[in-house]
Amino acid sequence: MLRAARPDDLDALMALAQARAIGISSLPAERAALAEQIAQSQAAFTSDDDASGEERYLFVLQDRRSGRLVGTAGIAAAAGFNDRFYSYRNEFIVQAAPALGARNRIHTLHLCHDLTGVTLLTGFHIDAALADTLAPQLLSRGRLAFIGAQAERFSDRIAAENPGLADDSGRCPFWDAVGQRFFGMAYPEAERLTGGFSPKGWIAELMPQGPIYVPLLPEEAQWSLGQLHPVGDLPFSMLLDEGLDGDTYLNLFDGGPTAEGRVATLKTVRRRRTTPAAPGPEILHIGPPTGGDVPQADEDDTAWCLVDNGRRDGFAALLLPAPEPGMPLLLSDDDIAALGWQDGQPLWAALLDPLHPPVEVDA
Amino acid sequence: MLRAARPDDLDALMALAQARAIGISSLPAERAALAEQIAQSQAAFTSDDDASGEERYLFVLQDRRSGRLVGTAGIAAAAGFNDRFYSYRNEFIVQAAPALGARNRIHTLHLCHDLTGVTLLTGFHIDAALADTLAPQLLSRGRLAFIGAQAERFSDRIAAENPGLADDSGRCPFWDAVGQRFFGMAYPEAERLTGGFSPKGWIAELMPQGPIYVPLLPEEAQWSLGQLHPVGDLPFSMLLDEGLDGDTYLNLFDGGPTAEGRVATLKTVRRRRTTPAAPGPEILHIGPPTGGDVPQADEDDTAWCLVDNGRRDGFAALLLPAPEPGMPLLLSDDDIAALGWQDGQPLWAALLDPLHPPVEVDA
Amino acid sequence: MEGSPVSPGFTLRAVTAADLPTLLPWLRPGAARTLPLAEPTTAATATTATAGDGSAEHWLLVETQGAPRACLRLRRAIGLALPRPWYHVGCVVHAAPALQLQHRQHTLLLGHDHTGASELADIAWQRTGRSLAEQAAALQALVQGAIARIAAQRHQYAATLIVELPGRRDAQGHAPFWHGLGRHFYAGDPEAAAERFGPDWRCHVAALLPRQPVYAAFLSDAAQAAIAQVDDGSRLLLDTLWHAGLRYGHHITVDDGGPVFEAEVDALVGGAAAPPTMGVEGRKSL
Amino acid sequence: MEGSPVSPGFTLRAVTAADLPTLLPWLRPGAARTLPLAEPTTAATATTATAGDGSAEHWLLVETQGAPRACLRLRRAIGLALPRPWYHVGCVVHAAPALQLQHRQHTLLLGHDHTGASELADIAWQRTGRSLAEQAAALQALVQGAIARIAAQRHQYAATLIVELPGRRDAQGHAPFWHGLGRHFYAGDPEAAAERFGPDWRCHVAALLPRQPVYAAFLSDAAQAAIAQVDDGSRLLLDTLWHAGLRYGHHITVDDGGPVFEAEVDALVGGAAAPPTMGVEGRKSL
Repeated sequence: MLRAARPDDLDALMALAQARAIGISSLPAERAALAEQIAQSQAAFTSDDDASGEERYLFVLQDRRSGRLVGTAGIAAAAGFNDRFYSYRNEFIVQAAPALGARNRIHTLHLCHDLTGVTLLTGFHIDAALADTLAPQLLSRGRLAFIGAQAERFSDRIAAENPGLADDSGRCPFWDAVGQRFFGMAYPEAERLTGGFSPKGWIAELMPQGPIYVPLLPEEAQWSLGQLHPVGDLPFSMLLDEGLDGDTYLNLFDGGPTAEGRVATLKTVRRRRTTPAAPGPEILHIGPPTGGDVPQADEDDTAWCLVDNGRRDGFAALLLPAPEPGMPLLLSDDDIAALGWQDGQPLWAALLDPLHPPVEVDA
Repeated sequence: MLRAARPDDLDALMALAQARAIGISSLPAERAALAEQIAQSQAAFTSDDDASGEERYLFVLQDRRSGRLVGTAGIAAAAGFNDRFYSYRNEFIVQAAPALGARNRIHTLHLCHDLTGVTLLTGFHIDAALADTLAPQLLSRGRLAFIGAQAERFSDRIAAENPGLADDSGRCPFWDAVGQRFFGMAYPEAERLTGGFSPKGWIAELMPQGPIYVPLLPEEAQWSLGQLHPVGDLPFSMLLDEGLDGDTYLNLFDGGPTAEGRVATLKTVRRRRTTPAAPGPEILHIGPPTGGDVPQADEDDTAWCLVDNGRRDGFAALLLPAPEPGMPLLLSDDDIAALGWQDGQPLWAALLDPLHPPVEVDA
Repeated sequence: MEGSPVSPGFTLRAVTAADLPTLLPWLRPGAARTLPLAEPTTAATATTATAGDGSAEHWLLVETQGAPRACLRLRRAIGLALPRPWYHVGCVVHAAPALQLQHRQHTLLLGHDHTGASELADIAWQRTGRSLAEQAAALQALVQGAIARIAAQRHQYAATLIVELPGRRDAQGHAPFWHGLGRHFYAGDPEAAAERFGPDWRCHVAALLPRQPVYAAFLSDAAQAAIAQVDDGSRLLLDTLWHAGLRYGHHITVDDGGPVFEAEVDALVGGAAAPPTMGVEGRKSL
Repeated sequence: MEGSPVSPGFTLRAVTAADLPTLLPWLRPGAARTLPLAEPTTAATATTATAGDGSAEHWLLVETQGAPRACLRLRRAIGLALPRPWYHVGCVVHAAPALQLQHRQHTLLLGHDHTGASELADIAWQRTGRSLAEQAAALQALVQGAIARIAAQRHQYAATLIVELPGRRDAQGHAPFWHGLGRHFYAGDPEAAAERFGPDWRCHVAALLPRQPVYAAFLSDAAQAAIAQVDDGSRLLLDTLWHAGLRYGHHITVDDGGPVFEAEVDALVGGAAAPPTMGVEGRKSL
């Protein structure tokens, strides 16, 4: 199940933060900072205050059978809250010299803060053993269902930064070609200085204000533009599948792709609708021990849907077998407990695509 | 019905071009030029050649009862075919001077050719008496259904230029503040020189290449940015309803809004799907004399759908009452003739929103 | 530092606290009003290789018959601690041969082109009760005295010397250039900001100004007409600087659009007048 | 037009067809190689108020003992028919006080800043068999002769005189500046284009070059090092121009990055040496 992080998740989250197995972690490695982040998230999930944009929500993915935390992901309500949020935007300029019979399509990078105020998906981390299950879908799309459910607390646009190419020694072709020349420091040093992603306003003051002409960059740096670090493959591919655009914006530091799109056009948000539900006769869920209640991808032909309770305080989402057309969603006792559901309360469901789709479902 | 323009429509189209009643006309006023445009369109609809992007499709809206032409609209397969297609893009830059305690959100206009190659909706003209009927829906959305049906012949993005503020004497606040200073000529003169919209590459050579700082423009010009000329209200509002974004791009000449979006996310394209059909027992269509077979907006509660035959050569689209769930679409003899339908052939339908919607249909 | 004779009858010396009551009324609003610190005020982490042996700024005056007549600040290298902005006035030609159209446009590009240059700043003089000839003599003595001071300590100064001239202002002290450009990016009162922050206010406000080239054509007519124009009250100063060999080099100040005059220091002081060996982009080496 | 004596022993006169066999081998690749047309070749619709009475271009040489030694083209107003591009070399300082970081960056901004200026172009001289002293004497006679010619017809020339100096090139004739910048925007061979289109090729290629400021930091080290550097073979020319009073004014050519030297014509010819009355943005009035 996907739910809000709680203070008693601290130890398990510490373990996840240190593992950094698969995905992008934005969790602090220090215990106190992590506890603070959980507290901040808890306030965002439960406070009666109007949304200010400063809220940061932290989700955990919990194996219902074992109770173990197997993943985490977050949302920042508004990117660059209280300051600008910088990106590079890809632009292409065509210039022609008729007298020379020459024509040129010039790729430029444009320092912008288009994404300021946009809701930002932060971190995405899942137990490596679950990478091939549907668990990542629950973690990624469940978070989007939450945004759809609480639309008034979020921007109508979302974005997600994704790590660019950098090796463990801190060599990053994009940084070496751009940031290095204007910061005068190596990538790891700059990363330390800025806490990783999301450069602050004063950092951008050091960067070139006009467009960067890509043809002037070393070839390796040109090639790395918009290239994804392998650790980001899994979350990035799901966001592209949701309909986010991954070709327009780049991270200022490492040149990684920043996916962006409108909430209303996300696949999960479009498919998500209220669904009748009823207590079912038995526990329906099957799955291998590693996945707990999360089914393996190639297990069978079951159509799955993402079910959520639409709440902010007490939000929970599960993957359940999709009901037959016209039939209600059947809930086991465990499902009912996980969702905090009572008969007569609404639930929402969004159909997942089969992992090996025979046909396009959303034609 | 909506169908491709034919050579024998020339007289009626001449009359429409001269009337210029409601909407945006891109029809030439000269008979020979119009005949040429019809011929070009006919080739686009019928040629076996692969699409080159040069195709221009011209549609007419015909009152099936009277046979009269009551509207027209067009599509250019790729904006700026063989050259760049220029627009201004709205950008906002935030700059801060902490020492002065000042912070500034600066609106700039950015000369770009982002929309080069995008499919362009051109012209939109309808008999003024039909403005309040569903006829404009058929004209506007039927054209989008055609793009959806023939997706491989179009870009995955579409755009539509819309007229900005200019009065009959040729005073245009945006032109006077920008174009005038770089062209050294009045708006009507420039319009004549360039044939109206879609400035060509060499024209943009005269325009400022860097951003235009909007705060430096006269207030009247600032206020006119992205403002729509009243003649464009009807087509523009339908495009926004389809999901196009009207806030990002501006026309280079008059500062009117250029709507833009992805074909796949258009309401009509998303809703359009194959539908079973069957010959009906009688002619179902009612409507006032002015509207011909096109129903009045406030006539009754009938749910209407846009039906098209999916063809390129022989394309036709109608508005028909939506069938009950699970029921086939019932076609009158006249419908069958208009659509060129034979039993067993596919048809496509896209539900229209009620004009005074009680609830959001596409939740 | 004791005084040294310059033009006949004039002596150049450092300003002291005792001179302030006389000098302060001469200064323009926003001019620096305090005695320079004994130690360099600049420094910071900038690559100011030549700074360090002596004062970064001298406030000098010329006096005759014991009475101060004119003063200026002599700075060794500007813009190192706090980058100072200017607009470079450029020119672009837009041509559409097919239309037989060609338009020449002025552009203003914000930059720090004179970073590291030496400067004569806040030049002020006694006007009341002095004939134009007397004022001119005092100004000439002041400027020549400052140039002689530079010549005497040539190695402490940069290759280029600049002077910012006051731009056009109306009777109320408002600058049409600011009204046409800066005002749209900083809503505050520039005179009040200048009073409060001193000359540095322009360094602060630069963070709000356009960073891409601005076409002068978008400015009001009055603002365009004020580009690189000297205020009427500074005509005498322009004359003095021009005759001393300083010239407008297509830079203007960001507040009132006044011209920045510049000169090669070596040409002014008649010193090591040898052509550059190979490199000529002087700013590189600073 | 008959010859006129310049430096002792040298005569300045117009080039004739008979001189071509001697002169052509001196010219750099891409230099103009034909006699100027009798009528102005410029004109067009440009606002060239002063053009019209006389030739837009003179091809002049100096000879001694009946033998040509050096030649140049004297142009009255450049860039009017076809805008000519240069880069202005500017400077911006990026500062992050919170980080105590400050970096000075050079920028190159494409523009037509010298449009309308007068020009000495394609300066070439006999090198083979001549001592450096002889070459220097010929060049000096040539440049001084051209300046005297301008002085004699002062009203026909602009306020500014420029000379483009050849930038650094390697033994194969390739310019590192072009290799680091222009090459990325025009894939063709610049030497071939120069041969084919003559000096105008730079006007054509400008349409392909970056229109926003380019940070020099993005150029290769060799290209950065070549900014405003004169080719070894033109050291003598730099020296001659410098002693004649022309200076680098932070503009470079777009092909090899050679410096553009400039001077106020009035200062060169010792003519109407009066300061501007009020306006100093000279390019406005052209």
